[in-house]
Amino acid sequence: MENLKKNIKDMLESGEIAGFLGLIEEEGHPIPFLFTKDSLDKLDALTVPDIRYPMTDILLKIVRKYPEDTIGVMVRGCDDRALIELAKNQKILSDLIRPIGVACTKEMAEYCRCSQPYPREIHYGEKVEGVKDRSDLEKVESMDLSDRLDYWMGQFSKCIKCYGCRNICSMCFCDQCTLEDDTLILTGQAPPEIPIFHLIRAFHMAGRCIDCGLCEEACPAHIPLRSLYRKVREDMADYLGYVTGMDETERDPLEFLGSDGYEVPTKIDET
Amino acid sequence: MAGLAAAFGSGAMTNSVPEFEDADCILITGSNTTSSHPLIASRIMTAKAKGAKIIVIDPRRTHMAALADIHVKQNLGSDVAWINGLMHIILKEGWHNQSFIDERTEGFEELKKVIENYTPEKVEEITGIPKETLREIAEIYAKSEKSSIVYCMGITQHITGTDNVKSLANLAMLTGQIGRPSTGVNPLRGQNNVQGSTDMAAIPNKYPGYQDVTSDEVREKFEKAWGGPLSPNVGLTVVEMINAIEEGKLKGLYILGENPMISDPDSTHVEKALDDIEFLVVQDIFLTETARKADVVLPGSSFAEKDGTYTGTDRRLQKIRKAIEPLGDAKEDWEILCLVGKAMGSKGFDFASPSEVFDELAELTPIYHGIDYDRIEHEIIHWPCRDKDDPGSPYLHKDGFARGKGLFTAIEYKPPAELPDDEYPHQLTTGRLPFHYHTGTMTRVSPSLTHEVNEAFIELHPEDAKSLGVRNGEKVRVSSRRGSIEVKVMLTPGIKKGVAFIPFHFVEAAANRLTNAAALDPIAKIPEYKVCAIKIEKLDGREA
Amino acid sequence: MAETEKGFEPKIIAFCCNWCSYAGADLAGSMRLKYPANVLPIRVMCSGRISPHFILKAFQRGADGVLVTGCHYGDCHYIKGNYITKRRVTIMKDLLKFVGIDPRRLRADWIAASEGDKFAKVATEFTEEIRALGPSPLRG
Amino acid sequence: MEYQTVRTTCTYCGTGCGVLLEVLDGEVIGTLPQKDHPINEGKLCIKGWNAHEFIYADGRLTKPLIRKGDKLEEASWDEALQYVAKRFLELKEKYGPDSLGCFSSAKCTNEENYLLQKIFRAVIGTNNVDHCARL
Repeated sequence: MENLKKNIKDMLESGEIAGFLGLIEEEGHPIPFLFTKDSLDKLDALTVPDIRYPMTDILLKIVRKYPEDTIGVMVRGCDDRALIELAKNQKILSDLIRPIGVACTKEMAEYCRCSQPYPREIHYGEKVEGVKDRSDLEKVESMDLSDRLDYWMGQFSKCIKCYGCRNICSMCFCDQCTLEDDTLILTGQAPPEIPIFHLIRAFHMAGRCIDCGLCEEACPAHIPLRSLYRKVREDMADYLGYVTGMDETERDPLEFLGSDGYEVPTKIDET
Repeated sequence: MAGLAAAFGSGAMTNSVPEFEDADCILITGSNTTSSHPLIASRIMTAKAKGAKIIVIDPRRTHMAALADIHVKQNLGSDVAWINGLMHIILKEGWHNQSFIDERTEGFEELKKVIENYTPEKVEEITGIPKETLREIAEIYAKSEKSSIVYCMGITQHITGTDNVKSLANLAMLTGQIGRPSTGVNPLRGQNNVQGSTDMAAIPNKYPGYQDVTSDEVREKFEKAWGGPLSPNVGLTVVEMINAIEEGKLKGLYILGENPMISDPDSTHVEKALDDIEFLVVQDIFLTETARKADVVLPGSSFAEKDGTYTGTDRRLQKIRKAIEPLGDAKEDWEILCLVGKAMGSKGFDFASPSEVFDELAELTPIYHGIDYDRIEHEIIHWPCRDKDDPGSPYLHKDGFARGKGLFTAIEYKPPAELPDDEYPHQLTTGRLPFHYHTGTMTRVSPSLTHEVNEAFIELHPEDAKSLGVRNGEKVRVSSRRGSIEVKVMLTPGIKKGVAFIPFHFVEAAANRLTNAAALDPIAKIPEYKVCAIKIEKLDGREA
Repeated sequence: MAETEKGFEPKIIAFCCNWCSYAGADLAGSMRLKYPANVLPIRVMCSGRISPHFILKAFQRGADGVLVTGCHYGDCHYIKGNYITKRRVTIMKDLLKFVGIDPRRLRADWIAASEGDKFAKVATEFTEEIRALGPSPLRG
Repeated sequence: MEYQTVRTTCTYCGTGCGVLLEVLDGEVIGTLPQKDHPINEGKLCIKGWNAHEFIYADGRLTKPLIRKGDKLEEASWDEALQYVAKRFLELKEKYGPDSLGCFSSAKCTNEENYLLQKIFRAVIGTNNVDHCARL
């Protein structure tokens, strides 16, 4: 931890970065905070807690106002995947971001069922192996179609339309949100029109979702949203060999055809 | 408030919010929980996922009603009858808790006599609740290990509001579903600091901490603390003050952060009073409909611009913290009030911070006595918290009721003040939407919220609409004996036939131009917002 | 799957691209080839313009089946729209299946401007397939 | 470049959810749910998520106003406060303390409610103190 603090302090003092987005502990509560060279004393309160805030979402708000500054940010595996996607989508310039990587503990990795609980470069913590767990998908897949629909309609009908899943999402960076398009989804209803509300969002997550699980943590109705997004994520890998959060130079195959591939997916399940 | 205080000795929510999660049965009535208290609804959904039975008794198929195990629509204002009916069945079947009744309560014999008459058949006739369903509800509520009652304005905003609440208290005591975790009788407070403002004696008959203004001993304590003589007389309520203006008795009024022009029943009447009053001061953050009537408007600050505390619905003390300075020349509200006090020549307003104000009020308020800013930084404290070592009280009435023994009150059903007739054949009830708050002054300037809904509507049962010859989206005139508004129709199969619903957030079609202000609960002085008679007229058939 | 319900007439939305498949549908008409009236063609400029939202909205508003048609591979007037469409439809079908909506209710096919007969055949086949599946479970 | 989050309590209902107000260069730009709050545990409703939106809404009052004829005109704090005090004390003198009253607020803090009732009880001398929470 002391090394981490020193590292950040040096970067701020040398002017390598204009700010460092991390978390401080205030009266026992971890909260996001941007360290600058004017607030170095706050580094005493720097913390790497076991709760997560949407760091790259916050980063984007700062970058939008300071597009030319270099900013450091504390990232876990999920945040780092988000950085790759944000760069792919031209929301940030990787050259202007200095990720400080934190590896998650085994407990956190298991709690999050995270397949890659570490960032590209680790500055803090010990790398642990990812968790391979698709029991949530298997649970749904074990049902027949009619039970699945009952299950999901039951889940969706709890939705209070808080938009929390979108608001907390690092990948929901659009200026205008389809979920608020009143030609598609009626406004003013809670629950919203189902299943369209949730399926539109789920489809958008194909080629976007970095499987951080913040959506599910933010859902007051406890809807297993992440399973939906994990499903499309898995499909993108199976059908199109595309996994988000891996390589900045790749492109979403649902948006871009690619220069050398006019290939048609062959593995199409027709039932 | 008054009802629970009479039964238990305290009017507050008996249990804390997280406890809902562990209940086995939650009976919700007169609360549109997912709209008005979404994060409490979240706990209730968790309880259901863990196996709890959720019962909703509400004339509308609210979102929570749709998620519930049982939903029945009672006739408006028939609450005492169905609660008595439940107790009748419970007693007949022997599902009551005799040892709890013997050890912890009084007044049982009188109650027994009255509920004897509330047979399931009679109750079905009054309330419209099928007797089989009533029995099912009675069994689940009484026999579950931990049953919790949740209610809101749908119970209190009736002429029988106090009776309704006392009846719910009767039900909880009869079955011993109180005084333990995840049980109790739980009024959900609509506004952020209803509990705190009442605790702080924004009521005409108490000093802070529910100490009677009529008690000589209490008054002497406050006279000493505040350094001057105090009035021994109970003051006037909001509605009584409005009437007193009309009668020429009230000459000056100070309104802090409220918009009675919209929130009070019978707005026409309020408007006239505020026009007539000699001197009106309004302290607010917007130039509300009420502030426009003022002689002096003092610009206050939003929750982001000041420090202070709120007391949550479950008696939980929490801080609000200043994030930015007040806008322009506006000031923090506590500071404005100190300046007003000082300008009147008083010495009792020399506070440097809200923390110092809190220290004074905690000193004088036994239920807050052990609380200070430092403690609530680190602890979750529910009052009563009587000294620094007291951890506070997540749930009340553990070993005894605040008043000693719990008091049963035998109550007969009384119909609402205004029933439908030939001229006004429909019934109106009012309430909130999930997207707006109270009179809309804060939410109707919020783009994310106005995107969802930004105009009033009237929910009608499709069959009622058919007989009126009106279609979805068409504008209609809705009138009561007090006033008239125009709103568009929203067909809603989930509402009880003959009943219409209008959300009260919208000033241009204020539901409270229609409601019945004259009909007050005799004790709590709450107007009967939730029932009045209306007529609905087709206009020219235009879409709104 | 469920038996054909008596009197059930499927409602089918067919999104057709301006250059190939809509022309194919047109040709089917002028060739007097019969295809079921259950199929309501909606013209878009390119199958690539068929946003997944359109498909979901069609189902939300009670369509029993959605047919997405475009140019044959290599013939897209915008070069690659139909390839993207195929990818999207593939993912969409799997998503529908995951939430319990029979993926056969969504079908993509490629129809050239000259293939009036193919349009009629696809429309007829699809209608019969949907008829066999019965009404959409999302129909209110 | 200054960004911080301020832990506070949502102002939209009695549930009392924990929120973080996001402040960028002195301006509140967003609301986040407090992840470790015992009530909402990192979740919010639509009002809570947008609790910051009304803060800078058009029509926020920024100056005291005093009625001059039909119009409310801007005034200094000193003028406004002296006028309020003078008029209330005059009315008290002329008609007695019970000719005055206040509506306190279920939207305001405990401290503010305490102070307003103290003004009316201790300085004016009336128990005509109520709030709109029953409504």
